[in-house]
Amino acid sequence: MQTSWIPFIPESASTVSGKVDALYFYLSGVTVFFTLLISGVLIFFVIKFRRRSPFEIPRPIAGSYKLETLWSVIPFIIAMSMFAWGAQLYFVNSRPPKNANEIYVVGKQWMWKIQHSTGQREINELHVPAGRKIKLIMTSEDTIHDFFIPAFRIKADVLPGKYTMQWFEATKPGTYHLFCAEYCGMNHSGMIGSIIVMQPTDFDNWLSGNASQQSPAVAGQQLFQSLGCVSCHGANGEGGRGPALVGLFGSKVSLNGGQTVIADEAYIRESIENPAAKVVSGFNPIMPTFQGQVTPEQLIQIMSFIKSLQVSGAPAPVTSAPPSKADASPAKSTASPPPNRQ
Amino acid sequence: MKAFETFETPSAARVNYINAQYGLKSWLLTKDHKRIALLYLGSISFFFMVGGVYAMLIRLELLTPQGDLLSSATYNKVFTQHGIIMVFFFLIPSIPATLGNFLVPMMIGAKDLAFPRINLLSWYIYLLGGIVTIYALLAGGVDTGWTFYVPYSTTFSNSYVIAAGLGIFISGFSSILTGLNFIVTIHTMRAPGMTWFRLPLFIWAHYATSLVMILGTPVIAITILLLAFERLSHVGIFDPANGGDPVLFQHLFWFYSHPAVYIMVLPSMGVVSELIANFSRKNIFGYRFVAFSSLAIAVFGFLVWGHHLFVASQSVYAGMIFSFLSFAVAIPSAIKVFNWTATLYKGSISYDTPMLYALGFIGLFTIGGMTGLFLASLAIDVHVSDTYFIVAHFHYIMVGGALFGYLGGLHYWWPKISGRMYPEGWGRFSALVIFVGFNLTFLPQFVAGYLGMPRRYHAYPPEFQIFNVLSSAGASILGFGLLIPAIYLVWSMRYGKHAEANPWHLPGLEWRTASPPPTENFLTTPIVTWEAYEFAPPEEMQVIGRMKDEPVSSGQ
Amino acid sequence: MAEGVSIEHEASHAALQHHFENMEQQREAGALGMWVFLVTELMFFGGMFLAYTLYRTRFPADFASASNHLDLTLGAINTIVLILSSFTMALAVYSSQVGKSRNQIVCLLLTIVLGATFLGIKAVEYYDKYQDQLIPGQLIPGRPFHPEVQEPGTPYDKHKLHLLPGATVKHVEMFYWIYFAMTGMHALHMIIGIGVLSVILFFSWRGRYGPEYHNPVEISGLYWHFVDIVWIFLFPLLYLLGRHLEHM
Amino acid sequence: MSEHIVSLKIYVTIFLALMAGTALTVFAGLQDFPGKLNVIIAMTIAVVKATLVVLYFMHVRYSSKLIWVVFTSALFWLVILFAFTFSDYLTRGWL
Ligand code: HEA
Ligand code: HEA
Ligand code: HEC
Ligand code: CUA
Ligand SMILES: [Cu+2]
Repeated sequence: MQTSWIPFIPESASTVSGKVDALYFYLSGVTVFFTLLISGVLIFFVIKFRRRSPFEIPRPIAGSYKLETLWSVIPFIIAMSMFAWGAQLYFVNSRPPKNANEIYVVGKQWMWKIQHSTGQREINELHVPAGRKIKLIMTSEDTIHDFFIPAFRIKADVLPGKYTMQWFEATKPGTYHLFCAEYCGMNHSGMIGSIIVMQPTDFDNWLSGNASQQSPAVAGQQLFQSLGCVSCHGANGEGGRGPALVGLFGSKVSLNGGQTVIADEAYIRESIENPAAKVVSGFNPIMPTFQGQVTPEQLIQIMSFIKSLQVSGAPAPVTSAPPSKADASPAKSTASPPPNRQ
Repeated sequence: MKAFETFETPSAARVNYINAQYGLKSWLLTKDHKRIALLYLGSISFFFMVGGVYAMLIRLELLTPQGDLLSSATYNKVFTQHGIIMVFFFLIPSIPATLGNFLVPMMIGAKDLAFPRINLLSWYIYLLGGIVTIYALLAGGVDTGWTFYVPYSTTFSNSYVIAAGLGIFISGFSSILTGLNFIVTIHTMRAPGMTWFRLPLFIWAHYATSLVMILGTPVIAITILLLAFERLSHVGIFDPANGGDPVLFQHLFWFYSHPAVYIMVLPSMGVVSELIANFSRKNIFGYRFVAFSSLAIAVFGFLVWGHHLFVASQSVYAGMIFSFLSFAVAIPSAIKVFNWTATLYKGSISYDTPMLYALGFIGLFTIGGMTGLFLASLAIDVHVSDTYFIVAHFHYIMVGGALFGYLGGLHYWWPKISGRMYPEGWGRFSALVIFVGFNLTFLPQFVAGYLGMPRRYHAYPPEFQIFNVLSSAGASILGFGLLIPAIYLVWSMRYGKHAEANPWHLPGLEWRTASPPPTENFLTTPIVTWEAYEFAPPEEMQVIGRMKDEPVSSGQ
Repeated sequence: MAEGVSIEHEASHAALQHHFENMEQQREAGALGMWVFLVTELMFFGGMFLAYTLYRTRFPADFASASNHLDLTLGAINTIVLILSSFTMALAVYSSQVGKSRNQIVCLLLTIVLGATFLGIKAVEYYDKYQDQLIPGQLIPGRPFHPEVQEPGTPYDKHKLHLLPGATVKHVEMFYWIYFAMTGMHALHMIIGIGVLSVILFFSWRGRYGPEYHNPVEISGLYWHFVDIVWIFLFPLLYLLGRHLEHM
Repeated sequence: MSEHIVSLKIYVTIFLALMAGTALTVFAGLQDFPGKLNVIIAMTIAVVKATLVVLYFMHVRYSSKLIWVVFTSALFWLVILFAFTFSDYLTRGWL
């Protein structure tokens, strides 16, 4: 991974990396300034007022309110500027854009299992097109991990039992480090990989060259059958003893007891693992818990199936490929996922 | 030099707290706060060496990108045990239990701490905690990181998590008892005339530290118990499989562990306030601001723990609140740094070893502290969290800050503790070696950190090797530098020049009794009539002013 | 801080320790010391109350069902026992202040007996949970957490878990985990308290405490009252959590 | 501190108040009040009982100002622990 032209700064390969570096330079500047100022004054005083004779006693100086206010107000203002800039950048970065491509990431002790919504599966490698907003939906099968891409200046913990989100838009094609940045045991330092950013056209060839077995939405539909969800939600989620799931994702759901929640990934996961926690109004909690019977990956597949249930009835697999691309038909046998690069 | 009227008659100097009694029992069952301080000094130095050996192992391992010296499992145990021993068994007790125990009663004119028996009990509890932790290390070690994050520590680690946790749990009570003893002593046992604003700033700093010890330590005690309970019962409140939340553990852990870092640095700030004022023979600039800034750090220190959870799926809004408060908590530290610097203005500054450590502290604490501001700024922390940038930040402020304060204080009060002078030449030389070694060890880690080198990695991509080689080179210089005081301080106990009662000619109450002091510190309860750091009574001040070389009526 | 400089100690009482100037200073130090210790106890229990509050808001139905399975009468009796023991403890301190040493000894004895009664009732409750297989996880090897669930419509059975709508056994287990953590830690503090009071009883019996010197009685009283206060909060939070939902 | 010897009468009245409080909280616990009222009532009674024990049994009412400060600051630190932890949990969904 080559460093950029500024020494000691990592490759800048995402839309936010430049902004984070700018803030880093500002803070470095202030730190160097204060360090030089203080050590400079220190050295000057230590030399100028060195003890000349063992018997001298300098006149005491109690202090001055003016100076005290000066060197608390000014650092406070500087501190607030640092806070505001950092918080603003963070707030913008933490809101995933609406139309981003969704890629699912499952962290498992010492490897990253990645699945594109068009079905491609990768281990410890993530191919993404440059210039496209990518949203990572991440969960873990065991301990806490952390999906860290230094070149994009982003990281987020990956926790068992919940989904965490982060997004990026890569700007420069190339291969960048992927590190696990939350200690997860024996091979924490081996849970690494690479992010391969490609020109959109090359990405499309890669996509078709690696057509998946089946998209998660299709796999999800099969699970919807095998787990018995159909008996209460209908074959295509049109509803029955349980509420209709068509068009559920992203909609407002009113619950018994009056609150309304947005049906996001967390809500759907909770509805499957702990259905009684939030009961849809007008229903009583007869839905059993599927906690422990569904692996995080199967959960992702059910999730994509429910997301694919648009109001237009029949489930249309969501193509995350650029709109120009025809449906990814599973033409060629898939190349075995690239060996886990140590 | 005008001698400060002392409260001891020369003949009394022969019998002091060291030779008052002999035999092992007189040490192991002592109730004298000074002897207990020495017991702590011995045990703390032992643990510092053990922690240091682990540090050397880490640096040796990281010399090469591949993990070839230690297996990854062993390396995980080494950095965990380095962290646990250095934090809980060296730095948290270091100044309060040694210099604090020795000096708090003396500086306020008391005969001993409020509860001498509880003071001895706190040493035995510390020792028991240490023994349990050493057992955990020898039996197989613990590999959860010093942070013990769940679910790794409860379900996935098969190392001695409960034993190590028990060791820390027990040592926590030693910290609580020390804090309790200091608070009660400072409130109820000040000599007549020793009002709050005549107290040396060393006492203010220890008062603030004790507040943090009392209010914070119980929370980590219960957190460790809950973790052990969950690890034993395989079910509990942190395991997501049954509805628990691992982030709750992080909230409970950091509720204590951030204030704990102020337990580590506040006593050193107290030492530096003493050193800067006394070695420039001037009262501290803005005494009340520096005193109250210690309290402000202790109180605000409890409002910022969430800055350790910025990337741990904490809500965005809670992150903003914690980020704002983390910047606010920096202001009292800024006030201290500027007041120390202002104290030097028009002072009469001497370059004795303690002063070198104090000046080193100010410089390195500024760097360490301001890199904390990088981490408090959300957007940057997202990039550098869990990288070597964090390792560099906390070593700069714990080793460059707290350890330098400890070494400075150790040298400054060594004549009072041992009755002997340390060799000044070696003192200054080792201080410089340590300063150079320290910077070479941890400055490159900032760079490796921003470049993205993750922490707790036993193997790393080759492009980070240059920084690790520099850091390991620095560590060997630092390690060598630290050996020198270890040697000459022990040497000085027998062969050092005998120290007078007031070798630095200072107004502090502890310098107005013999070196080493008698068991009851002062033969008669002193009556304090002078302000803090008052080098000459006000009425003489107009005459003296800044004298070039006219000797003052030297009473010595 | 006593004003005035008394170089020698005032007519020093036998119990005045050498490093204190006078009895007033020693008593003040003792009381402040205990209050600072009680601050640490408050923060210690605070951690558990935080976990309780968080998971009660997350799993209301499960916590209510689990709480309703607790024996309310035993809980109420225990609360009364503990308040009674606080009363006798206060009387013990009063007696030592006014010099009635016989009353002091009787009240201390009563306090210890009441404390033991509390622990006895607690043991009965714990055994009851053991029988209903409500000990969380694999704390007791071979007897994991596995309560029988009351089927709707079957006759009410005291030993079966009656699940309110929406409650799952998994989260009932979490309630019991917190229940055993909090009441267990509270019981441990009771045992320590009884130990301390027995020592105080021994010295009272030796006639050591009287109107001029009764700090230890007062200080152990503070500790005992604190342990009672913890139970004053534990009782409603653990036992009265969902009783009103019972007959919904 | 203990200079002020609390009269027996006060001890007995406080004891009776505590017993009444216990009865009241058990009774209130069985009633089905709307919404969160049950919790609020139970906690208020508990706080009142605890305050009585602290003021009279633990003599804080007659103690030095320092004891008051120690006692109230402990409560304040508990509030810090709860408030900031819940500032995370309550705002997790907002984005
Ligand atoms: C002695 C120990 C100590 C001290 C005093 C501090 C002090 C500070 N720390 Fe640090 N910190 C640690 C030890 C310490 N820290 C440790 C051990 C960790 C990692 C734990 C782990 O994960 O293993 C850590 C981690 C840590 C993090 C989490 C990083 C992460 O894991 O993602 C953060 C985030 O905000 C932080 C911030 C701060 C701040 C703002 C201060 C402030 O208090 C500093 C204030 C000081 C100054 C600012 C300098 C003086 C001021 C001036 C010279 C004037 C100019 C100033 C301004 C313009 C404001 N620290
Ligand atoms: C609290 C104080 C403290 C101190 C003093 C130190 C001291 C040192 N630390 Fe460490 N360190 C931590 C606290 C501390 N550390 C913590 C909390 C962690 C995080 C752990 C985790 O991630 O879980 C950490 C982690 C850590 C890492 C990162 C490991 C990783 O993430 O993989 C590294 C790497 O270089 C390191 C290096 C060093 C070095 C070279 C020193 C040197 O300063 C050591 C020098 C000391 C000696 C060499 C001792 C020799 C001295 C003598 C023999 C004389 C003494 C005897 C007498 C005085 C009588 N430390
Ligand atoms: C026994 C009948 C039953 C079965 C089997 C069942 N459900 Fe449900 N489901 C319900 C009921 C009733 C509700 C509404 C009450 C609630 O939210 O708990 C519901 C709610 C939901 C919701 C929330 C819907 C909304 O509008 O908020 C989702 C999502 C869901 N179920 C998915 C599933 C999945 C996936 C499966 C199979 C793995 C499944 N269900 C199996 C009965 C069932
Ligand atoms: Cu996964 Cu570290
Ligand atoms: Cu912190």
